[in-house]
Amino acid sequence: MKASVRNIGHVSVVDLSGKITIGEGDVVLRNTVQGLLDSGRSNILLNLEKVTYMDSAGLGELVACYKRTKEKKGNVKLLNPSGKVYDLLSLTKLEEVFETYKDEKEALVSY
Amino acid sequence: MKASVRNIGHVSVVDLSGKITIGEGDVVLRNTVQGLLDSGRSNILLNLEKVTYMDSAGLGELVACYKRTKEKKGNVKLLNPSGKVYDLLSLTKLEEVFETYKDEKEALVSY
Amino acid sequence: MVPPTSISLVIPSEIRLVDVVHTAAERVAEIAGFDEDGALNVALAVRETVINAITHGNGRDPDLRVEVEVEADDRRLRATVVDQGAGFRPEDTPDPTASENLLRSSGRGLLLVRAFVDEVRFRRVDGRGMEVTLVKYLTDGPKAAGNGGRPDAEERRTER
Amino acid sequence: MVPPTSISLVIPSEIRLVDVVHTAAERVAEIAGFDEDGALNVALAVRETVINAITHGNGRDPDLRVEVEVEADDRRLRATVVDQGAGFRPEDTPDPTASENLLRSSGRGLLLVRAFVDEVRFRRVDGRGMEVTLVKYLTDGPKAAGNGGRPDAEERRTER
Ligand SMILES: Nc1ncnc2c1ncn2[C@@H]1O[C@H](COP(=O)(O)OP(=O)(O)O)[C@@H](O)[C@H]1O
Ligand SMILES: Nc1ncnc2c1ncn2[C@@H]1O[C@H](COP(=O)(O)OP(=O)(O)O)[C@@H](O)[C@H]1O
Repeated sequence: MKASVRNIGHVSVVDLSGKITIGEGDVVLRNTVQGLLDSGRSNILLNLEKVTYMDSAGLGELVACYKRTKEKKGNVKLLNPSGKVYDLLSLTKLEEVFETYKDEKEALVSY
Repeated sequence: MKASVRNIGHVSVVDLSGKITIGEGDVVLRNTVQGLLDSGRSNILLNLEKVTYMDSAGLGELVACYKRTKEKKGNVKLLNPSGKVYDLLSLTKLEEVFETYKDEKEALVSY
Repeated sequence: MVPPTSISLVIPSEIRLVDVVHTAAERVAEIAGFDEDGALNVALAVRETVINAITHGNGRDPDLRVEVEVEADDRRLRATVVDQGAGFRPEDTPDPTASENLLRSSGRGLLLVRAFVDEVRFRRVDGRGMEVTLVKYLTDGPKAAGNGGRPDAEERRTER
Repeated sequence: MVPPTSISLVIPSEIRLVDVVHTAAERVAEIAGFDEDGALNVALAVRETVINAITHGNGRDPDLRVEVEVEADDRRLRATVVDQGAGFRPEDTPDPTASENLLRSSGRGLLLVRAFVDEVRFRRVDGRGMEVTLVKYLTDGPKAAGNGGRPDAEERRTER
């Protein structure tokens, strides 16, 4: 998986692409979010549009990032989960945990 | 593998992409060339630029197409084999069999 | 009609080999006639089961093996994953969708497995470990076959 | 340093399963530290050997199996392919690059295998079939290791 960060005002948009799976994508996600928190950026929007699928480790890392960010009084929100990723979030009821947006601008003003 | 045909004057350029391997790409190649021969088109230029690799069945089919086309007084020539495909042609000395071009225009006027 | 096919894979208990099994299962599912999304679902279920076999079953001990068999005919695909661990009682695992568990960073594997295939069977094999069998039908699942989706329906229809 | 790893695969003699083995071999090669092109070369050599085992060894009889093992450590990758056929004498196969053979539509598999790995060994296993072993070193091949590239050098260095 690839991750790249765009800082827009006080929000950091993380564009993810590929799969978020055990031992690979989950590590990239963890390190990227930790890097943002370490530099004091805790309003995080994960752009999932180009994420093809996740496994349970990827979903678990998403939750772990959420918790770590909340501890810093920030928030992790989700942008545009693809069909398969949306199914996974809904199946695991994680859609109840994460604020999810279809439109980036709308997501940005929500912080 | 995908194959699509462009007829330019009396030459048919076949743009191939993907891999030419046993049971898949080799069948597509055979059928495409046979289709051209059946419709009386026997000046054939195989564009290999987007072919990632071939196996021995793919190389064998290339030779079979060459022979079938020669029987119809035509010729199969090659355009732009990629690094790996070029290595395979050179290794098997098939580069001695096929006229090979880097430039499409140059190839077209050679018929 | 697709003739029956099968592959069997044995790997040491290493997470970095999970993708090999995922890809192999996906490919057999495609050969069996599942569409792209259906094949991915099968592969994800096999993937989660193999991750569990590696981590929980074999404790990531590379000297312990995970055996995977994927077989398919024109009716259904069946995958069997066997580890060398002590086994477990699936009915004792917590529901990851219960509100008190929603923020846990693990515990979702079996849920995904159950969601992505039609039948899941667990069996302790004496002197061997846990055997998990997944079945996915090519059509609309066991209900379409008129057996009410009972998890043991497959058992009776196939010889082992 | 990459710790040693291995996978073993058993397939019926079906050409449509060749890609599964190709992909698995490619992945193990990547894990072992080969770059993209190196891993593809390994996969192509394994691919050709498996195609031969399926077609020539087992005559495409789906009741006959091909066993593949791919193992790698930080020094080299080794793949073993075993069929259930009568075997053959590789020295009796014609040179596909001889001018009288150039227009043949087959006969190039062994040439590719030899080109893409450092060592190839053939062995008839009684009561089993042909066993073909491929070795590819992570560095510059056996010559770099100072053994003059003798095909039996690997045999002496590794325990089986
Ligand atoms: N093969 C196995 N051997 C032993 N225990 C297992 C096995 N598979 C699953 N389990 C148990 O079931 C629990 C739930 O598994 P799962 O839903 O996949 O979540 P996770 O693996 O994230 O804990 C595991 O925590 C483990 O206790
Ligand atoms: N596993 C095998 N069992 C029996 N014969 C084999 C095997 N592998 C190769 N051969 C023999 O070696 C010949 C050359 O093989 P190869 O170079 O791969 O070309 P091709 O497979 O296109 O004929 C084959 O035609 C066959 O006679």
